[in-house]
Amino acid sequence: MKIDKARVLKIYEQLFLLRSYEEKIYFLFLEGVMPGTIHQSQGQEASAVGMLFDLRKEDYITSTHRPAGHCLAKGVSLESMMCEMFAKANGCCKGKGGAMHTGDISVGALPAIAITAGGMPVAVGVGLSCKMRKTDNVVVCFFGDGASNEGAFHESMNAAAIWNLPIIFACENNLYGASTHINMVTKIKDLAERGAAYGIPSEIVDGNDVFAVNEAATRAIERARKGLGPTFLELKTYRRCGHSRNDSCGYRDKTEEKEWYDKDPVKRCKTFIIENGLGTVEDIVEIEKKVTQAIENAVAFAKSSPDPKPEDALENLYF
Amino acid sequence: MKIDKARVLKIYEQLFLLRSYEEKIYFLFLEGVMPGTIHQSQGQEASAVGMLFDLRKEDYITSTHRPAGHCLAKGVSLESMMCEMFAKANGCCKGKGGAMHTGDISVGALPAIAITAGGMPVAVGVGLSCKMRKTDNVVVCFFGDGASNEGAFHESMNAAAIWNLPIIFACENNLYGASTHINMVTKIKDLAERGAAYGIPSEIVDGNDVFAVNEAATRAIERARKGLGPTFLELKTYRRCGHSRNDSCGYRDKTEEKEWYDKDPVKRCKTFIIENGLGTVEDIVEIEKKVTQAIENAVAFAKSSPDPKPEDALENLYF
Amino acid sequence: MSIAEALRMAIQEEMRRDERVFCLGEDIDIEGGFGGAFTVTLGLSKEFGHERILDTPISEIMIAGAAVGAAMTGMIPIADVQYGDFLFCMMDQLADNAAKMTYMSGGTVKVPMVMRAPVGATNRGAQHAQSLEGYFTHIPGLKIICPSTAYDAKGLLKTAIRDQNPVIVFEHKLLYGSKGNRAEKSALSPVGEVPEEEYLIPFGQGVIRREGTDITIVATLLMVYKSMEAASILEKEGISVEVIDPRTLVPFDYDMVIASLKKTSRLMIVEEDTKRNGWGAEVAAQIAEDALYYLDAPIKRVASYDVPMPFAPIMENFVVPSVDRIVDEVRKLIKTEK
Amino acid sequence: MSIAEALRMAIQEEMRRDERVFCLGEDIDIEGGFGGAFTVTLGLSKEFGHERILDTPISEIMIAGAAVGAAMTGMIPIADVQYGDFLFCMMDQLADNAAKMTYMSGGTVKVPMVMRAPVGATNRGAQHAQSLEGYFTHIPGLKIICPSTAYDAKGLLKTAIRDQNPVIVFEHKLLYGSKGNRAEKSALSPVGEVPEEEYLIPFGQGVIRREGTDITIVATLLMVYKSMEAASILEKEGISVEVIDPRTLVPFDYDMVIASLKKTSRLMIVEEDTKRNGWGAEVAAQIAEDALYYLDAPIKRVASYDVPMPFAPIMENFVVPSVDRIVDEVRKLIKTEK
Ligand SMILES: Cc1ncc(C[n+]2csc(CCOP(=O)(O)OP(=O)(O)O)c2C)c(N)n1
Ligand SMILES: Cc1ncc(C[n+]2csc(CCOP(=O)(O)OP(=O)(O)O)c2C)c(N)n1
Ligand SMILES: [Mg+2]
Ligand SMILES: [Mg+2]
Repeated sequence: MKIDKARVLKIYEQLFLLRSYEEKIYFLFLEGVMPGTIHQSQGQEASAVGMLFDLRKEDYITSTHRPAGHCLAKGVSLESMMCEMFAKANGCCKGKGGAMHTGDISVGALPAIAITAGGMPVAVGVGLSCKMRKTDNVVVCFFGDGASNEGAFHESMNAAAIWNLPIIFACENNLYGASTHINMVTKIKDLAERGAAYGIPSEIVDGNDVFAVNEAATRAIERARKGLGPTFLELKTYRRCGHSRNDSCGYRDKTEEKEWYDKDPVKRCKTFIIENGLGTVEDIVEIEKKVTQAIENAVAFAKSSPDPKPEDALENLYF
Repeated sequence: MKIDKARVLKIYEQLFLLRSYEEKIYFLFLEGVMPGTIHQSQGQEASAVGMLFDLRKEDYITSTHRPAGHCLAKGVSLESMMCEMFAKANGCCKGKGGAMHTGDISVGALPAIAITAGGMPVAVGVGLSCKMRKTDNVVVCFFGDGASNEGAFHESMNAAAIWNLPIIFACENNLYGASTHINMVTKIKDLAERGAAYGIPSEIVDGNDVFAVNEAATRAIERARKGLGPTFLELKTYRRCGHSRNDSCGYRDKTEEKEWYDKDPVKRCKTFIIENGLGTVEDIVEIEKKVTQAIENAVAFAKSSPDPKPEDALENLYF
Repeated sequence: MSIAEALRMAIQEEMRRDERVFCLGEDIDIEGGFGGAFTVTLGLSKEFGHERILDTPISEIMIAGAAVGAAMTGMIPIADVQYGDFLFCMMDQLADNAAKMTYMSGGTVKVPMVMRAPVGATNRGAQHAQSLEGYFTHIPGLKIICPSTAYDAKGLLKTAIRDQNPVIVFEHKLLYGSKGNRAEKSALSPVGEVPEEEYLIPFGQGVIRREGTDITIVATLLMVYKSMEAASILEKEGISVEVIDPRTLVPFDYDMVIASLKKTSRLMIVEEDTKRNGWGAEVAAQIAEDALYYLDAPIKRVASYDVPMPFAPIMENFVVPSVDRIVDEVRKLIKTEK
Repeated sequence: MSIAEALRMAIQEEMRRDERVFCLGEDIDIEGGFGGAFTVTLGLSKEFGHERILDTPISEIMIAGAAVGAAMTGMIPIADVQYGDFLFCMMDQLADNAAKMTYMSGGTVKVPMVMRAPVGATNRGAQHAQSLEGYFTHIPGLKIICPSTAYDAKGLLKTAIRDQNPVIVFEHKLLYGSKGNRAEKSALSPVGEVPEEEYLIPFGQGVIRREGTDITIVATLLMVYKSMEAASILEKEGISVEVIDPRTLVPFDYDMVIASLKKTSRLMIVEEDTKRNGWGAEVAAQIAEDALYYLDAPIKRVASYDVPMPFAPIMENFVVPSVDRIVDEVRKLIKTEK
């Protein structure tokens, strides 16, 4: 694993950005200044950052109803994300998409698809396109444990396999689909076992260890770029937040929560850095201040940004 | 395996019935007296007969666009089948269903569903019903190799597994989905491998050996009746006919065809009977004459049966 | 009583009455969970157990197909569609199996099942906002109902559960009156009287929510309330609006609408569904075929504009028919003279 | 040239012109196979190879989703839906992704894709017979076309392939003129002139198939031919029928219909889709809103009855509008006086 100092600090910066962004959104949402609902990703930062840290701008991702981490890690601008959350005209989707559909195709982040597993068949098409256009670009397709029980998952995995598409299927197994524990809705121990049904190599990964995720991602991305086909990564992780808006997670076992909270991916990375002398406490403080400031700026920018006009709703139906 | 003479001869009678019925239909269709199209099952008789020979009337089957063998083997009357093919008012579906939808719920044969894999989720509901009503009835769910790439397959297998439903998933792998060879559309060697993705025990079965199929069926049915859950059987078989109406199978390798034709399940059963002294040539001739006559009678009956009235089309929209 | 409570009570009463009735769906009653996205099934597993309040995987094709199979073989499933939008994921099972089995079998098979689907825009963007009535009124073999009050919700759902055919219930997210975590901002949550004694409401009978003489408005779900509000504003201008809530779309109470038109000679249809080929198109077409001569003015449809639902409340409020828009359109229509 | 040949030629020309164009679908060009259920793509892999004529597994969700993803990232997919009925299996991908991506992205993403779907009843029973236009005209963001001649098939399909948005092409099984094994009994298979030189046909422009003064019939696909036949029978009775083929349903050429109504003052819509909420409902509703005053009689819709398609030809012929039924309904409508 390439652990040079700069790289590791940048990885931490990313993790901290995702965490602070979501915490800020949560706060703003409780304030009541944000419309709709939120599906947040606190606790799952390592999967987004680890998977996407080494992607090129030309590579693609498909995301879900829980897209913030994926989008930020793929390079969607903080301002355009924040503006979208505030339903502003200069949001990454001009205020038309919203929290469940953020994205920016110019940096390879397709607008997120909120239909569970609905982005997977789309990822197949993107992979097909990358291959047909003779590029060596790849697609990281994010989805959850719950999505793995959708028909769309099955059809997509099989198609990617037979056509050897450059797709990395990143299953963020946070143990729950909304309020439903994965063990209630599938009999198998590890979702990674499903890869075999399609002839897709699979790995089980500690989804709260950003470096473990990044290593697995590196292997999978290399396979994909070489035209060796898709890989299925099961990233074991956990939500530190509710499924959506004010969800107190009454359906989760408290000791289970405690165990997982102790594996906080952001803290773990920070500790790793300090303990291995890859950075000083000052470096960390430096980064955190910088990120916090950037988020404050984004919020200020978003608040002062123009609202869309009502009639704008009639624009962009067709390209 | 229980091979008493009477039983074996009855099994042969069934095989011969399915074969002769389809041959007769083919002939009539070429004559042009039958509307629409036909998807026939010559060559796949062993799977229908082997799977269903020991079912009770109270057990259920779901079938496909290729339902004739399944229906006859489950006990749908020859006359009502033939009348449906002739689009008569006294057909098993009153002339409203047609060749792709034959069935008779009174003998446990749900009207066949012609949407590929479309019957599988329905089978889950039937299994659920058998379980919730506290019966020990079972469901045999037929589908093809091509159907195993549909999302409906995935969702159904998983649900049957987690709820331990009394369902036997009978995959008739005849190597082709219409003109498409299974190796073009899935990377795995045996479809049976897919059972593991759901925690469903699977078996690969010689689908052209009626006794092998029946043994596997017996094991699976017993598991199901005991409440031990679903089983996935991959029945390796082959079409001796086109996919539908006049299909010359130009997409099939001729040596492949030859190899499989030599494994004709009807002939194999006949030979087995003679060689093991379970029946004489006379017994066989006797059976074949009887069946042939029954089919002729059914045709005559169907031809002389009343057509539906045009306005009957407006009946039965609601129950 | 809120609509969510009325629906829950209807399910509870029917499950007590008939052990064949059961519920299935995603997150419908996990311990410590939501009781469905809008609390309708909350707590029912306490009385009926998790076999009859069956939490499913996220597998819409299976949910709909399982409902069909169970219904065909002696059970009466009530399937919860977490958001109506997800009906698209089960479309084949509903259109090709649920709706056709009785017919394709020559009337030998019955499919007594209920699909409950929440509709309406609530600032969640295009994939969690659709009103899908128009897709399903187009499918022969289904019955479509859309209760807008607690009284109707209970009476119609009980009728749906006892119907021998597949029924789709469209419920509006802003009318449930869901409580606690699941409460909706800007929800209307009407509270209504529901009698102690049991009652059923037959399909195909609308109600006149407000009598009037100058124009007839036909509206369902949330649009009933917006139309009522518009009506009271218009009253001050001396325009007398009759508001009809058909309550069920298939079957549809054309008699009531035509009787009203004989009086008002003007028709406006208000729907949250997008305009082109929404359910209102069928009502307008049917009236233009059967009652044209009663009309003194064009048939006006006030519906969501033909775009996906935008996220920004400013735009969403523009797309969905507002009280102001209804008022304006009525004024215009009253002015037009034959 | 047959419609099947015209469609094939359109695909061929566009694939030669633009390497981003490719086809995908089930059994579309397997060696020794059918070239799709109706031979449209037969032999194309010879010239373009199996990468650009991509045979897929039986996975409709994937086929539609893959088309969306490829279209969003620089390709122009033409997806073959073996039978239009199977669109229900892909409904979510089409309604929620294909139709919404451009809008949800604030206009930053384009989805240039084509879905080709055969419709029409051909004695195959209820799951292989549907005309699904009415479901898709209801989805904002899609364009819907329905060519009834070889000339239109080629010109409209080429336009569809060059469009920057998702287009659904409804083709009629009895009009293809497919040959050999795939020929259809009782097919009409019109053969039509198609010029050597390239041409495109813009969307939203109907054609008057026959001029008339007493009544306007709007019909698509097979119903154009049945209406023409009815018109010539009625001519002998002195009833002059104008037959309009809109050719595209979204966008729709209302100008042409209204211009015709100014002349005839009577409107009949003939569609194979089932009546309730079929595409004809929208046309009738729109005319009742915008052109009511030109009408001297009720707007009549002649459509398939609201039942699943029965298998028996005797019943199928009764359900689908026949020439006789069209003739009868025109006679009745002509009699009605305002
Ligand atoms: C087709 C569909 N069904 C149901 C939903 C409602 N829903 C939104 S998120 C969610 C849970 C998804 O679980 P998982 O895939 O594990 O993702 P996670 O929420 O854990 O990130 C559900 C059921 C949906 N959006 N789409
Ligand atoms: C959803 C759907 N897609 C496509 C078809 C068209 N079709 C009918 S049969 C068939 C092949 C099915 O293959 P398989 O499951 O192996 O069954 P077999 O025909 O071999 O018995 C296809 C593609 C269909 N009926 N339904
Ligand atoms: Mg999850
Ligand atoms: Mg097969």
